[in-house]
Amino acid sequence: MVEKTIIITRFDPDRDEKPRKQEYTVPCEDSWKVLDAVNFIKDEIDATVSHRWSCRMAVCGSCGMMVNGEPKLTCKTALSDYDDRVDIEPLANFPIVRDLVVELDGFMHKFESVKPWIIRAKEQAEDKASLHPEKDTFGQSTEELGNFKQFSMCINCMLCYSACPVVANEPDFLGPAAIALGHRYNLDSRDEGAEERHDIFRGEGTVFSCSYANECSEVCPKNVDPAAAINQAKFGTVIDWAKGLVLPRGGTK
Amino acid sequence: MRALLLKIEPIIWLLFGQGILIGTMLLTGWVLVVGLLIPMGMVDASALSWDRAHGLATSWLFGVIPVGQLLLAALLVLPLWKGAHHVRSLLIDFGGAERDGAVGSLLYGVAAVGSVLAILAVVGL
Amino acid sequence: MAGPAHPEAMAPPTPGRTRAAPPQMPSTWWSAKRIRTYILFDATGIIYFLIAFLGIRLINALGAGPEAWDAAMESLKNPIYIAFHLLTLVSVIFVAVRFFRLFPKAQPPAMGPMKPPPGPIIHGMLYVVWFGITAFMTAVLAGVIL
Amino acid sequence: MDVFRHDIVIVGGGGAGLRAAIEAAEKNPTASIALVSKVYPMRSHTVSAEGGAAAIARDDDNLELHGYDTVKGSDFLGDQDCIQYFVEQAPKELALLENWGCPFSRNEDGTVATRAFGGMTTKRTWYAADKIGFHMLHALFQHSMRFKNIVRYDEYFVSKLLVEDGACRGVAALDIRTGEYSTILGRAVILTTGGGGKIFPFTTNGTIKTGDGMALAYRAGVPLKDMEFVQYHPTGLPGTGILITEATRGEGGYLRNSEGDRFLVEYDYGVGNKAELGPRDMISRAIVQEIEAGRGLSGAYGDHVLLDLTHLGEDKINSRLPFVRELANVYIGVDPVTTPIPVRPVVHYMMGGVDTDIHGATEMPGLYAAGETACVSINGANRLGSNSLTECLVFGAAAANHAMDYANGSAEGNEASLRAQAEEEAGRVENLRGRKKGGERISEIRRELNLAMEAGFGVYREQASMQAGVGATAQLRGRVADLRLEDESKVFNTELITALELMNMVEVAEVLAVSALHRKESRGAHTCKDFPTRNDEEYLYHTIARHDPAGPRLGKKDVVLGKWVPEERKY
Ligand SMILES: Cc1cc2nc3c(=O)[nH]c(=O)nc-3n(C[C@H](O)[C@H](O)[C@H](O)COP(=O)(O)OP(=O)(O)OC[C@H]3O[C@@H](n4cnc5c(N)ncnc54)[C@H](O)[C@@H]3O)c2cc1C
Ligand code: SF4
Ligand code: F3S
Ligand code: FES
Repeated sequence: MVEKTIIITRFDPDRDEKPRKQEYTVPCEDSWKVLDAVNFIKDEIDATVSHRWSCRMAVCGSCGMMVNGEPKLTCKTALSDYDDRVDIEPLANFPIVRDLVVELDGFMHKFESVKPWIIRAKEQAEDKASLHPEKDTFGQSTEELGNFKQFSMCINCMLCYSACPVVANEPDFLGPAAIALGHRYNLDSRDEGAEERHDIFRGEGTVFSCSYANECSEVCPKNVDPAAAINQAKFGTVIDWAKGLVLPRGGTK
Repeated sequence: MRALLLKIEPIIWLLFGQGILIGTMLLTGWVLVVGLLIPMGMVDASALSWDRAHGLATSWLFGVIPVGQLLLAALLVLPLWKGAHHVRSLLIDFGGAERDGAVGSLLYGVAAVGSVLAILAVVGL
Repeated sequence: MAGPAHPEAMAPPTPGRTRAAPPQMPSTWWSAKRIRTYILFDATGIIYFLIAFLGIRLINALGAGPEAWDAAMESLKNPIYIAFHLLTLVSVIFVAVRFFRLFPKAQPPAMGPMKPPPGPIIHGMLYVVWFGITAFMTAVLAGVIL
Repeated sequence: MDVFRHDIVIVGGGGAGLRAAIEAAEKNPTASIALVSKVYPMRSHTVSAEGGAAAIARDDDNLELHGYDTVKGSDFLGDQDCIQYFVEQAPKELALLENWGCPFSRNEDGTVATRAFGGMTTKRTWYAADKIGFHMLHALFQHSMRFKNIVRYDEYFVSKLLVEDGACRGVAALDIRTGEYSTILGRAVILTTGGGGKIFPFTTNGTIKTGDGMALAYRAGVPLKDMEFVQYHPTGLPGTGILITEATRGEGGYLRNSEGDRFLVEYDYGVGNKAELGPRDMISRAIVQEIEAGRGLSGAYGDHVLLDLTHLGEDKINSRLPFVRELANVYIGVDPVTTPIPVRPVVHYMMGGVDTDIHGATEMPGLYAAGETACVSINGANRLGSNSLTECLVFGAAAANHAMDYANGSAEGNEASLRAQAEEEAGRVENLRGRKKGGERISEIRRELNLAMEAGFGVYREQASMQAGVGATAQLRGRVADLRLEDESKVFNTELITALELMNMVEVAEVLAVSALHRKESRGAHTCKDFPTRNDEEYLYHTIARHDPAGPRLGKKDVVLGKWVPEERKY
């Protein structure tokens, strides 16, 4: 057990003009994650501290915060990695709703705009009432699965958005997780929507805005490697764009 | 401005990517010899006397491919695009996104003019 | 945090239902080694710009005849040029090392029936090609071969 | 106050809620469906499920076997008509999920792979490495985004069902962002709010699993069913309670005691030759007995046994169980490739819930329930691992289907009177916000509740300790009314939400306690030391608990039997 000073960014739109910092002295167990310290403050010291969390097992993606300036999944980050002063702030590059809670809707909008679902000209299973587990599922080899598996591991924790210098400056940029998600479907052997998504990728907030800072992949707690996805998507987008020049596509969906 | 940039972004990105890849590969030897070894006297200047330099620059492969001029063109044109694109993103990273349409166009404009000059120079050999 | 990010960064499509504080950039923006590497990488763009224009000047001189060429080559002996070319060489090597590391994973996993070789192999191949081209160019330009 | 009108209101955005929303949106593309959730849907606790989802897929399997396994697993308390329907629909539902993009692991030939699971005769658990819940939730959520007629209310906390003329016609929901109440009206309401493991201190459940839906229905007069049955998962990480999936054993892992023995094989715990693949209730009891026999290990977080995966090899662990490796590494500092993982039984799942029929309909017209919050019941006294994700799909879809039919035929509610109800609820909660009067702290009451539940309703239960538990929960119900709250702010007041959740938890805990005390037999997960055997003569029925100001009022409901006659449960 050691005492640490935990500094938390406080912002209450009803009271505060702008965010301020507040310090708490917390007796920390050795095994604690950063999240445990915040929870301790909330439960035992100051119940007005607001933050999001749920699964405490690094899979729901709600507990992302800046810890000493770096975006971290706080339920996965050991408190013992830090000295006796730990600065906890809301995720960078997001509007701050309150304390450690940031605005998610901008992210959700980008997320939704890449059409993250299987797009098919014709559905695999014609008759939903009598689906057969073998006949009506798609065959997919382990290799085909492997093509996109990594990009499907994103927990939407948005750490990558906090790390990306382009996100900080270009409000239109779709950003790492959203592009990785669109690309995940493009690579899925069951999907036929790559052309459609490549058109989206070329629109506002284009994939080409990414300057391959690679910070997104450095901070990603799930090794999704969104930087890889985005830069692969650039290739795909260029190829589809070039194809479009040669044989103009009539009436895309 | 921005809308126009969006339209041509794929070409720019292609040029830029090749600027990093091919540009870097060609520049290394070029800078080493032309910029350092010869001026510092470590390689005799006669290696790039006008005759030899001009000969190399206008050499043909199999009599049909102007390989010297092609390489020179790549060496001069591609880095311009890598330069323009990277300077643009540098400026955005320092908070210039608002002016990106104008600044970006300007940078690419310079690169385009440079490319034309480079090609004229190479063709004029 | 280091300072304000773009005021509209990650803003919702319709204004949020309560007043939000504007987004901040991470404070690691200046201090982190990785970020500095990335900024330097982008900054090499300036060098690439300059070296290209310098090259254009040289080729123009080459086209203009022996005197112009010799004068141009002579001018490169100026220590300022030498320093610039040293900087360029360092930049080019830095770009190569960082870019070759990042390049393999940007390869699409499959383009139609073609599959690129595994990442480490691409990485190695890039170095081989780079060394090969550089060695060849150096030899040719320095008059060792051809 | 804002009033929103929809055809169907779904409360909860987990596996069951999203499946219901998709079904409703497909069935009637012109209907408007509200999906209300207290967290963004992809944060729902379905995300944490690891092992897999059950449905027959192989040639050596059939409906009969899946049905029998489930009935036997339930210790014959599951309703056999529901189980029949469940096993029939299961393959179709999982095939749909595959069609919607869920990245299931594959066999050599490209078909979906299945693995062995506890209490299942053969390999019938579809999996995606060891992250099925995550992939299922995200596939459903992303698929749901294509339906423009699903309107999401993210981070809205539902605290009251709006009832008019005995029928449910909407909900009152607190917009967590603004702190204001909204009235969300629908011709039918589906509750899919998940379980309430958080009433226990040591659980695999996330902090959002506070039994809200059960409490909502219960307070509105709808009975809860079989609440005494709480599943302990045999393998949780000591300290945090983070789950180490049963798939570890499905893939061939062993449980060992301090002497290194596979105790399930060495000693007779009733699981016979199934050993590690026995049902959860039996294995949890076996672990507790091992520890009581002095063959457990002790550590910083109390006694435990070991889950040994070292013989599986690094490749298999990486390809099939990568998440388990990550969890063990990060949360207990053990690499399962080289070292066995310390584990102990942990509260995992509530078999009980809102009483529904086979269609997910409750006793109250217009109110439906599905997923963990409902009790249909297919799980009876003990759920088989990997049946519940499938249950979320099957009964999520069924509930939506019937709710839509019901909604089509029913009139819209009277807006003014429903709104008045919501306003009254808003007033109640407004009084609570920043209420400095009371004396009780949230964390204190929660701690006492947790302790009482752990002491009274563990793997083994005793009349005396359960009696104490009943007393404690009843007393806490009184005290929770006297909460002291610090936070007066409107915007994102999580303290207020926690207080509302705590009230729900106390309510659910009391029902659980009273139901458990009353069942004087041992069946499935309810093991009472004073009555160590199953007693079909007297207790082969569902426990029904109704709200009463004085405390839960119990009743009975018949178990639907069928071709499988209750027999001694031996493996
Ligand atoms: C760690 C773990 C592993 C598991 N592994 C497996 C497995 O391998 N196989 C298997 O079959 N089952 C497994 N289970 C069980 C299974 O995951 C759950 O039973 C199932 O996911 C429950 O889904 P649900 O949709 O009912 O609820 P949840 O996913 O819990 O969703 C509840 C939803 O309701 C919302 N909500 C709750 N209260 C309110 C309120 N008051 N107002 C508004 N919204 C509200 C929440 O925001 C959330 O969106 C596991 C469970 C756990 C905890
Ligand atoms: S890509 Fe990684 S960092 Fe970004 S949201 Fe997904 S999991 Fe988080
Ligand atoms: S950090 Fe940003 S710039 Fe690209 S590689 Fe990642 S999105
Ligand atoms: S609490 Fe779920 S990811 Fe941290």
